[in-house]
Amino acid sequence: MALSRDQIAMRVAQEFKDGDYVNLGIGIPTLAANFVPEGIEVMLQSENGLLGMGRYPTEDEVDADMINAGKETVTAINGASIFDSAESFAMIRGGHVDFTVLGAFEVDVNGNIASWMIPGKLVKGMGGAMDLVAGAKNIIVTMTHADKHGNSKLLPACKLPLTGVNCITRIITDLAVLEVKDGAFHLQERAPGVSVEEIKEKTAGKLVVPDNVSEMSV
Amino acid sequence: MALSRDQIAMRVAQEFKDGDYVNLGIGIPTLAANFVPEGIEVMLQSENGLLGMGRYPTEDEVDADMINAGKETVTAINGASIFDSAESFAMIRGGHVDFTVLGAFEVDVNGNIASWMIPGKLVKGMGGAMDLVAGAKNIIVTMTHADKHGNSKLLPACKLPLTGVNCITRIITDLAVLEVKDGAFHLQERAPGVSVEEIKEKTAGKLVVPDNVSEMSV
Amino acid sequence: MSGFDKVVTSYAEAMKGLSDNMTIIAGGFGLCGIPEGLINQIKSMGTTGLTVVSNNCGVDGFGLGVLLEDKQIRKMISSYVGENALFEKQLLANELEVELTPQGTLAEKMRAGGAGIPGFYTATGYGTPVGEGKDVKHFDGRPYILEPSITGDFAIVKAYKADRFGNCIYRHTARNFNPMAATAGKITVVEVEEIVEPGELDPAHIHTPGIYVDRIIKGTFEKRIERKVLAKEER
Amino acid sequence: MSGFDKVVTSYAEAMKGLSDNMTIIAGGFGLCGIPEGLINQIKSMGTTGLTVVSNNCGVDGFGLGVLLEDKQIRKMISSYVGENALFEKQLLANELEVELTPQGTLAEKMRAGGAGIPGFYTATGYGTPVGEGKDVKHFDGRPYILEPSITGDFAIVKAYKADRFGNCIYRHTARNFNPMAATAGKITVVEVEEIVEPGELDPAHIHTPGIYVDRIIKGTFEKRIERKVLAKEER
Repeated sequence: MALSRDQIAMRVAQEFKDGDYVNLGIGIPTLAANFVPEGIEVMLQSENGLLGMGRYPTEDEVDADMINAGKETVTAINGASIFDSAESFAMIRGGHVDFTVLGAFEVDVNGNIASWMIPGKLVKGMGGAMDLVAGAKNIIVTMTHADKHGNSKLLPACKLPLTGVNCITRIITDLAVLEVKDGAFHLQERAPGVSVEEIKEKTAGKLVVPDNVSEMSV
Repeated sequence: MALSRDQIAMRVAQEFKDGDYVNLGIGIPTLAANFVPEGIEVMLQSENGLLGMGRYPTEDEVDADMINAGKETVTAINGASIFDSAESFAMIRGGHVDFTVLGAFEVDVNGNIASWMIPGKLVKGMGGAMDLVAGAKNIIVTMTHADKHGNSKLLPACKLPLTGVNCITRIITDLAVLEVKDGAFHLQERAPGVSVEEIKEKTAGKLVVPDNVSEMSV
Repeated sequence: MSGFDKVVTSYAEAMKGLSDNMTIIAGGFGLCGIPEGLINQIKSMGTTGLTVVSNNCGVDGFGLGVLLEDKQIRKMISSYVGENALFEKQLLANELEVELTPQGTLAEKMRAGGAGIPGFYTATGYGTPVGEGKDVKHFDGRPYILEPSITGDFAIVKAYKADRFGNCIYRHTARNFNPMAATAGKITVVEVEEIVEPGELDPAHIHTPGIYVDRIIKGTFEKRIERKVLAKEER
Repeated sequence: MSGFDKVVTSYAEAMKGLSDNMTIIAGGFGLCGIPEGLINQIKSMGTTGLTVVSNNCGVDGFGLGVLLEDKQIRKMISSYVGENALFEKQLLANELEVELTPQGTLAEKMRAGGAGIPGFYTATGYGTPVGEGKDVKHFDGRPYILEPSITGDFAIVKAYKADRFGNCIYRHTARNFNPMAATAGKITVVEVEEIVEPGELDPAHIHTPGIYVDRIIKGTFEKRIERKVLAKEER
């Protein structure tokens, strides 16, 4: 069965290594912070200028001057640091953030990603997404494998305006974990109970399937 | 009579306006800080990373962590700020420092300056001089009008490797105050008792002399 | 050091010299760390044809959003806009131009503008609509685009505390774009919560050295919260 | 947060992985704010063929100058060198290469290297020997040269205090090149006067966020003064 949002987040969190600095996008990526495995510590970077983002505040702790990149009220952990936005993106663009997790509309077999603009709809902007995909060492894209009409989001070539080129190497969807390399999606894991056939059917771009595809443990 | 080092510094200090941020090079420029006119306040920038440089320390105040760009022990005034070298040169290169005063080997009629390298002699480096001449809003060069052999330092074209091009507009020597514009040195003031003829004689580059050349008041 | 006392006592004095068609660089991220009083002063001055460089454009009726009400803004340079209905309306009616700029590129453009760096290369935006028409150069085999820097006629900044010399510190994440904005204005105006005497702020911990600041005014702030989210046990 | 505890207890561990022909970026200005113990460790390791990026090269027998004694440095990238006789001797004997770089350009090259900016334009050095062979581009009619950024295999940094997560603060003008150096090393090692627990340093006043730092070691420092000048009444 397709994974729930929480299950996708859980699978994402299994990618983290102890000591990773991680930037989590809005939506499913943010949920990953709730599922960091036992014995692993990660530190969250928020691109408005906070390293060591903590939990949401209690009513007493709410402070208009302390927000995250999603403009939500937050707290900071002991040992956090706060800096300006140029410094924050120096960290991101300089490759100091170990992991970025973000959503997308489409990813293609060349690791191109489209995530910010649908022509004809009002364009609100890319925020920090273009910087993140161009800068982070490892990027994981989380999204549903297909849209609500059943159209694949894993394409031979992105159709929407791009956020970045040749930058995505790993995708975690509600159906599968895939690596992107050599012009193809390489299936690595499938969601429990999801068949390789369903994944094939919902992957429009070239898919390489190994002999054995293990089930994710979520 | 030719001005003393202190007198040159005194004349330089007359250029300062109240509220100017000033960077003073090593040698005569540094002396200018001793002659800031009554009612005028300037703030000294030291390019290693100090705005609001104060006097030299007493024995008790000496601190190895508090030095100026000349690597001398210094103090900071109340209201000083300390920053890293990138920020310091952002101030300089971004044109935020109002005034830079520095020495030179040669200046020419196009405002080019040579101040860091004499071929054949050991080259120690340009330090911050190239940044300062490229960045400051107003630059004053202080030097003796001629070298000890009597050779002019105000040339048709610099002979030594340059520190910067088209950047010098004002020169204060032991003999004169000159503006550099339109491919010529424009004589503005002469040192007390120094004749226009002597200045002409010691200026190798094109010199424009107005009908009346007032004496400096130092 | 009277020549360095930058405190002004009226908003009119703080924004003196602002005129139509100027470029204003504004600090702030969303509604966090915005110079509320300076924005309201611009509204009351009625200046029009403005280009405003700011990560966002406020919300309806608050922050930079108030400058939309009388169509004072001609162009926004931002990374994310449209949190307000009026913005969307003016955009769709072609009454407002938007130059969308990646957030990190925007921050770096302001810093570069203030630092005398006219342009820099970045991988951000290469191969996307942002990179179209821009110079491309390869370094170590990877393509980068040339981004020009930004400066403004005015910079409007919100700080926590400033001394009379203009040395500023910011509070928490209200820092965001403010320090870069402060460096990039021909005239930089800082609205602060508290003015202190020189020497009261630790020289080693000044966020914006006074050299960048032309005018300081003490403001009062509503500090509206855009998205109040509480810890689970509090919901 | 054990994964973020960066404290090491021996200099050998601090400089582990350094090998011949690597590039080291070093903080410090003259003898102020230099990682004395890390430099001595490099000397004792005997690593050779090093490229060292630092504003200066110490003096005879102290600071980076000690690496000259066994000819460990192949190339210096600096703005001002030669305060030591041994340096001059090796330079004249062609045993040492020097790439002179304007001080502000050097600082900006380190910052750019750490920030993922492969190159930037600057007016500094245009029309001088520094600009020779470099790309020139005009912005608003003024010529600028393209300067590539610098990164190193190691960065060696001297800070005042650091917490276990690597958040650092610097003392007075011992800050100088250290924060930029810290961002530009593949492995960044910081030698500090005092190690504190996370939470002891104010998050708003961290000079180098821990994300840039790989290893921290507590050192003891001689802090030699290059030019002790006293107020007149004390002379």
